Amino acid sequence: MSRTARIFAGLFVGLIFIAALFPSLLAPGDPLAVNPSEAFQTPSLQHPFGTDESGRDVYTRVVHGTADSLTIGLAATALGMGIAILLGVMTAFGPRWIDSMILRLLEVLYAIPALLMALLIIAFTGPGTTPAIIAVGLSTAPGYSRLIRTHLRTLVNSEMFDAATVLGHSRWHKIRNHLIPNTLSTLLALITLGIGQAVIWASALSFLGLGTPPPAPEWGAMLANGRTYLHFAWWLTVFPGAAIVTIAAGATLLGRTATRSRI
Amino acid sequence: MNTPAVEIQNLSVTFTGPDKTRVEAVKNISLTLTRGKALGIVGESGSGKSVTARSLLGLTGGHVTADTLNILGTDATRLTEKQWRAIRGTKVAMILQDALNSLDPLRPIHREIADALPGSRKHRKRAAVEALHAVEMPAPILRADQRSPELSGGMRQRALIAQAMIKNPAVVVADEATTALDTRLTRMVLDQLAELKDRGIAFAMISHDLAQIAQVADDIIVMRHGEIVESGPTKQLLSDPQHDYTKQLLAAIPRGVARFAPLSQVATFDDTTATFENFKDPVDVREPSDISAIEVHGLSKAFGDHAAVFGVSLSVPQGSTLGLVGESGSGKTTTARMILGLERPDQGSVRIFGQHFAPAKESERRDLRDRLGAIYQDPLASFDPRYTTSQILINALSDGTTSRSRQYLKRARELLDLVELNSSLLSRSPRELSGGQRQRLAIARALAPTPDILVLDEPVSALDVSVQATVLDLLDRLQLETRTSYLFITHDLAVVEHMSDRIAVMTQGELVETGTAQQIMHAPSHPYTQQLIAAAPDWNP
Amino acid sequence: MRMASWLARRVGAAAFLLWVVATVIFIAIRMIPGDPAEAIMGGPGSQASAEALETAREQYHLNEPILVQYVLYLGQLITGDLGTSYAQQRPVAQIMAEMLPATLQLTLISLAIAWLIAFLMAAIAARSSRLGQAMGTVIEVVAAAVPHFWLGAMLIIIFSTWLGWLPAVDTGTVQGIILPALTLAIPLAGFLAQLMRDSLVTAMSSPFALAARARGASEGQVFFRHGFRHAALPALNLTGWAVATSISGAVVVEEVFARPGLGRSLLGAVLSRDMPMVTGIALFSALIYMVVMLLVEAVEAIINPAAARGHDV
Amino acid sequence: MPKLSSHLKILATAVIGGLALAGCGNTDSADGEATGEPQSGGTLTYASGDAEPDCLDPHYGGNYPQGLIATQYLETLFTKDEDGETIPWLADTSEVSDDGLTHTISVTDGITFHDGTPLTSEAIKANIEHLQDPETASSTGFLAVEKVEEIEIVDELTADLHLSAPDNALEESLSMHWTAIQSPEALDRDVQENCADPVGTGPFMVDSWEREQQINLVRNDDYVLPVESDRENAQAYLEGITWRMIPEAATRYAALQSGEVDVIDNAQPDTIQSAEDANIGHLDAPRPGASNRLELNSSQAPFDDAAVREAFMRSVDVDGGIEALYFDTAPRSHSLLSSVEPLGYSDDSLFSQDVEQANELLDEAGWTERDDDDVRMKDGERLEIVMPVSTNQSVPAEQSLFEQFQAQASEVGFDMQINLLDLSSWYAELSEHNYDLVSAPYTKVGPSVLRILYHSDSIEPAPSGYFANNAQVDIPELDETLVQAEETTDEDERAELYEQAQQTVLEGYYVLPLYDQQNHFLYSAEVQNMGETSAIAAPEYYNVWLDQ
Repeated sequence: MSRTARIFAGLFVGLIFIAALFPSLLAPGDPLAVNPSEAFQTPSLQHPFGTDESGRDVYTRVVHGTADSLTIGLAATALGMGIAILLGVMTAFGPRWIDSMILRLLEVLYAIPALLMALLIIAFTGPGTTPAIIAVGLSTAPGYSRLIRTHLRTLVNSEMFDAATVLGHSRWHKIRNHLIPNTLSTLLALITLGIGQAVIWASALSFLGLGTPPPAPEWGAMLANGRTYLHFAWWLTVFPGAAIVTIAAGATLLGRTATRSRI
Repeated sequence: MNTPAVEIQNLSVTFTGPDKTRVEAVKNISLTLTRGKALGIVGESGSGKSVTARSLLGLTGGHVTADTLNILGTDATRLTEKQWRAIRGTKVAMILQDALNSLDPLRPIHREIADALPGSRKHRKRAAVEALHAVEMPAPILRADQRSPELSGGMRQRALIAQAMIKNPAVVVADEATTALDTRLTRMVLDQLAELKDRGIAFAMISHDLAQIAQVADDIIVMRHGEIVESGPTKQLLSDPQHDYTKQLLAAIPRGVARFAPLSQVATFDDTTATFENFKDPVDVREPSDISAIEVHGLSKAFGDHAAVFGVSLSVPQGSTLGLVGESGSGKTTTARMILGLERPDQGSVRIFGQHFAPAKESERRDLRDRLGAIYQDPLASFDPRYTTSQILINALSDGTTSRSRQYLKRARELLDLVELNSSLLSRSPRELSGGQRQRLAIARALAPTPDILVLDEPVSALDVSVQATVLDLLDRLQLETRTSYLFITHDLAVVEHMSDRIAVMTQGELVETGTAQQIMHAPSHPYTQQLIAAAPDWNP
Repeated sequence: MRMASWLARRVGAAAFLLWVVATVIFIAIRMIPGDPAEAIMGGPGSQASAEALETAREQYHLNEPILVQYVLYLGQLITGDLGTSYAQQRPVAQIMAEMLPATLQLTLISLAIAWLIAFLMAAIAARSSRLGQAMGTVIEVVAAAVPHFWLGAMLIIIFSTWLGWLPAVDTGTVQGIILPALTLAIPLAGFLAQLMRDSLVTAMSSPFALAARARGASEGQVFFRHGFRHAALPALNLTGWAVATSISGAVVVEEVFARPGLGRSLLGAVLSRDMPMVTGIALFSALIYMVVMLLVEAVEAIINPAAARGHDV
Repeated sequence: MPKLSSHLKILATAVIGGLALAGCGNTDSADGEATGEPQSGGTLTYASGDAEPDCLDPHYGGNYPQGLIATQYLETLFTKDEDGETIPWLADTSEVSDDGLTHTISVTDGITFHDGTPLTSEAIKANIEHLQDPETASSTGFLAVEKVEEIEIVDELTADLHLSAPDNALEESLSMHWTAIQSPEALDRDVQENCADPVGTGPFMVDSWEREQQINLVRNDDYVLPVESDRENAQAYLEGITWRMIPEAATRYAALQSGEVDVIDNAQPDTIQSAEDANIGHLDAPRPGASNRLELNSSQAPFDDAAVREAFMRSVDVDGGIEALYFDTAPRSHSLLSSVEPLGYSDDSLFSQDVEQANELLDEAGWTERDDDDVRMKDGERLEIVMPVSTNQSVPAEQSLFEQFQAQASEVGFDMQINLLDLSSWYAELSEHNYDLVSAPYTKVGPSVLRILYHSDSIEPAPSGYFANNAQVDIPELDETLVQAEETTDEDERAELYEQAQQTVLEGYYVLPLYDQQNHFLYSAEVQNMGETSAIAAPEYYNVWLDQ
């Protein structure tokens, strides 16, 4: 990873985190303040991203939406990861039959399209942010599980592990000294990669009207809302969409570089 | 015939690194290849021998300058890529070292061999089969349709030769064509290469192994750091080497060198910070012991329906070395893993100093583990990539409880001393160390719990000759000083002869013969052993 | 005969898989709140009378104990009967038969496009400078990060509203499928390209590539004889996943472009608690997934029989 | 005294000149009017934003989308003229007995259904019985003919409808397509068959139904116009209509722009506005019956207190929101009834925004404390109001309007929660009374809709749990008034009573009227003569032709 790339990545992350933690630094306004008389303003100096149908400042909403969208992404990924790690560890260390059983299970989960699973989950949780998180989390878990499983297996069968065994190190020491630390970096990369996808999935659910309800400035919801005025007020669709793409792409790039630099 | 096929004057090849640094891989070397003669280019890693070889095909990938670069009459100093392609394969061909990826694993070998030929696919395939036949490929028609992963190492190497010869070129360059091959295969390939000369081909053989080059080459040039240090007719160069480096290389070859006789007299060329004063002319002070450090009985292991090891019994007397030789797939590594308790045997048992070791629960034998250490072919893979030298050692010294605590630092330094490594390396990551240094570090770690036994699985096969020499000497010294017992596993007869008191020979999972080094090397009784010994290069410095 | 046993094992696994999926769906759907009978009568909005609800329950065995229902349900499935859609009161199989072609057409075409784009991207990026490489990465990653519905909307705006080149909705013509297919293909292409390029670069710098050059092959020949296959393999492995994703994507794309298809039916079915439909589609997409996986294995066996025979490459 | 609605055909024929046939919406684009001679031929493609109907027979269930399409192939006994007057259509004459308990209807002679069955009094009997048969699972039509106890065939063309109580809204009820007349033969088929291919007398007939894709209607070449007109041949100009479902509003409009479809419904306000420049025609046909309004659940805190209800209404800026979101496509309503209902009564004094007053009202009502989020409290209770919104029934603009209310109401200390739900969960929420505030459109021709919406009986849920009186207005006097209004035979008294009723409801702050039930159609320049609509304000294509 070249120095310039590092710098860009750093700036990117920094910006995202400021937007997520202290949005008011970047956009002092109130993302929920409506003002019908100001509705549908085209982008201008005053409203860099224009205003929406209720006269809310789109820029402010996009910035303040970072937290929501990111939280959903993080939470969903965390959930997916949690399950994945659990399954992964069980397959890697558990007896053969558990391994094969879980593999089957994963295959099943794999065979059900992610969105179908999400829809099913939402069908009995009802729409909303938390259901969206759960849905996305669960539907991304199988993918992670496979990766983690293979990763752990390679580690457990590595010469590094053998060497420790020969030196008479206890199972726990091997896990603590080698397995966990060497897995963390992989997980980190996976998570960054995952967040991007999670954000997209969540926004897709919002698009179908099953995610975070308005007026919360969640990007997907904003998009779903703005697409009605596609022909009339393009800025309502373009900017939140761009935000999603940026964060998803950014996260992926970070993840990739992380994986690269680790190997 | 006497006009040189290839003539090179003051060839230099330079590479430009990503950060604009220019590296001169080859510095004004000159050489000539003559029809019907073989030139051997010997050198260790980084000597620039491969780059030199590739400059004959315009495939260096670097910037090439030469006063003369004459290939079969054409001046190759300024050829276009297109013109080079006309030369490659047709006039000059290259035989690559056998690696899984030297042949595209996704294509049948007949296409890998013949896709450069004109004509219909049918015609090309026939040509490929013929070529395979010419290199004595068993069942060439069948093999032609298979892909490299389905072939044995020997078959692949044959295919690679066939590939080079398919357009019967006038010049052939063999780059490490015999490296990583088992003894008998090496012999076979060397014979085939030797034939090339008889077919009037101008032949260049690149290798790090002087012994093998000596089998084929009429003239030899010795390269180091991109320069030719010495060159001359094979006999002369071997019998009366001028340059110290050449001497060192020759001395480093363990073949026929007496047990414990040092292989590395001259330290100046070694890449380690070794000091050899304490190991000038050692004496074997060991008195034979009747305690057996390792006692293996009827060990068997099968993977699926394939029996990897079958009924192996052996014992290693305390303080002595048992050499375990065999070709790849003979089951020696599996045996080692079972002895180390990394693989659970299907049958049989392992005893360490009379105590039951395997098969057993890990918890039951943990205390025995302190008496047992292991060294692998690729030390790097056995280190945690995140650890520095000191962390590796501390982790080992503390039984894995810590990798930081300073209380072990003193001991860590002592270990480095023991393996002749400078303690300035403590803060380094193993990745920054040279091959030799890594192997020493691996040994140091293995010695941390002061074991009485070391199981060494191909500990030197990845190393350059001179480095191998220093490591072997180190091992010898340690044995004399600590009376550690070795189980020394290798495919290299020369090494095993030099290192072992007794030798056990394995093939196809079975142990066919055991005896003193003398017996095995000079009076083998089992036919397989006889073949093996016969195949070894019959050459002494 | 090894072939036969291989097939047998596969079919067995497939059957098992279908069974589990069916069960999972069955449980999931029974956990959904709301009276199925109402769903049958078209949701509470239909103000169906008590008698009507009762008859519905009778008709769909909703009064039986859950286990009986489960057995009946499995029995039906085994006989290939997917039941009757609550919403449309027609055999699910029939509805899906009507919907399938559209979705299949969409997914297959977009898969093809995705492959094409991905390969071109990979090829160009792999042969270009370090900067080009970096650019390539960014393009791929961005492509992979574009949400379907947004991309779809943008494409409509640009090609339909502004330029007026392509229809915004399915017109049954060839032009009608271009935008939907692209919408589905571009993000997928992003993913595939990333994989392809990585293995393409490794392939082009591996010894066998050197060997090929050494026997006089031109860069182009090396690229097509060696690079291509190696680039294809990992992407091929992902095809099963890709198809599954495409089906998910189809839900959105068919919604945006007003295309009939399984995706749209699925969304509707889930929202209207149309259990037989949901089950049918779920099972079906699982089936598709497995069929695709079989095909992939077959193709891999052609490109790379060694791997198929269990050697490692 | 004049008997209510004992029409003679002449009444109707008078208005059958040129296009003005039924009540027609206002077309604010020149393209609506015919330019040049009508041409026969061509198939019109219609794109609907509604969910695809489960059943093409509007008797089954009975929602607006069904009415929209049924208008093309089914006809009703009665309809409305452009002044909102009820006139016979398939019916020829219609008499009401003095006690108002018997309604005698005769059908026009010489009309046949698409399946060749002639139209007779049997059809009246068959259809009303079909509506009342639980198997049919009818809701809207079912309620409309509630009072019909028995149908007695008098002669081939005449039937007597015996009512349980006088119902002066019966003709209006029978002018809705949810009670449209279908071939008795066809009705004998099982429900699903009839759903797929209902058989009527209309100018078009159902040809095929490609589910989730399109419904193909073809011209009925044997069509007979039940009333006289100056049309030389009675057939429709169009060869057929392709009825497509395009739920995505933006896509739908794009399709219209790029000429893939000729007419779209559920047009978004912004597109309506830009349509004018794009040379696209606009038909605004507000739905009859109730206006689009917020109903405040008076059965539970906090809206059981009239003051709090008023406070809420005063706190929100309806006019501003409508202006911003609807681009003057939707005039503000201050009435319970649609602007097309002659008997509608409105009072704009009640609903002007006044934040100050809102705050005062709440203070007086005892909601004085505030919590950390600045939400008002009263003895520990937060001032929370929940609003379930059906995403199927509220267009985005409307949802945005509610969001604005949410923000504005919070200014005076309401904590208003909007729950976006799919239709069935929405119904579920209502039936479980999990709402303080709701917008539930209800379309029925005539002011009698008021009884359905505000009579205390309508608090009693139907078997499915649905009930129409969402405001849960429970005033005995009001009930009385509404019943009387429906039973009186005197036109003026009827108007009188309905005005009373509306006043009571409005002044009780049970309901916040917003605008008419929006029903906007956009059509391309090729479409000529667009504008006629049925009694339920569904566009008719009988006189429409394509200028190719």
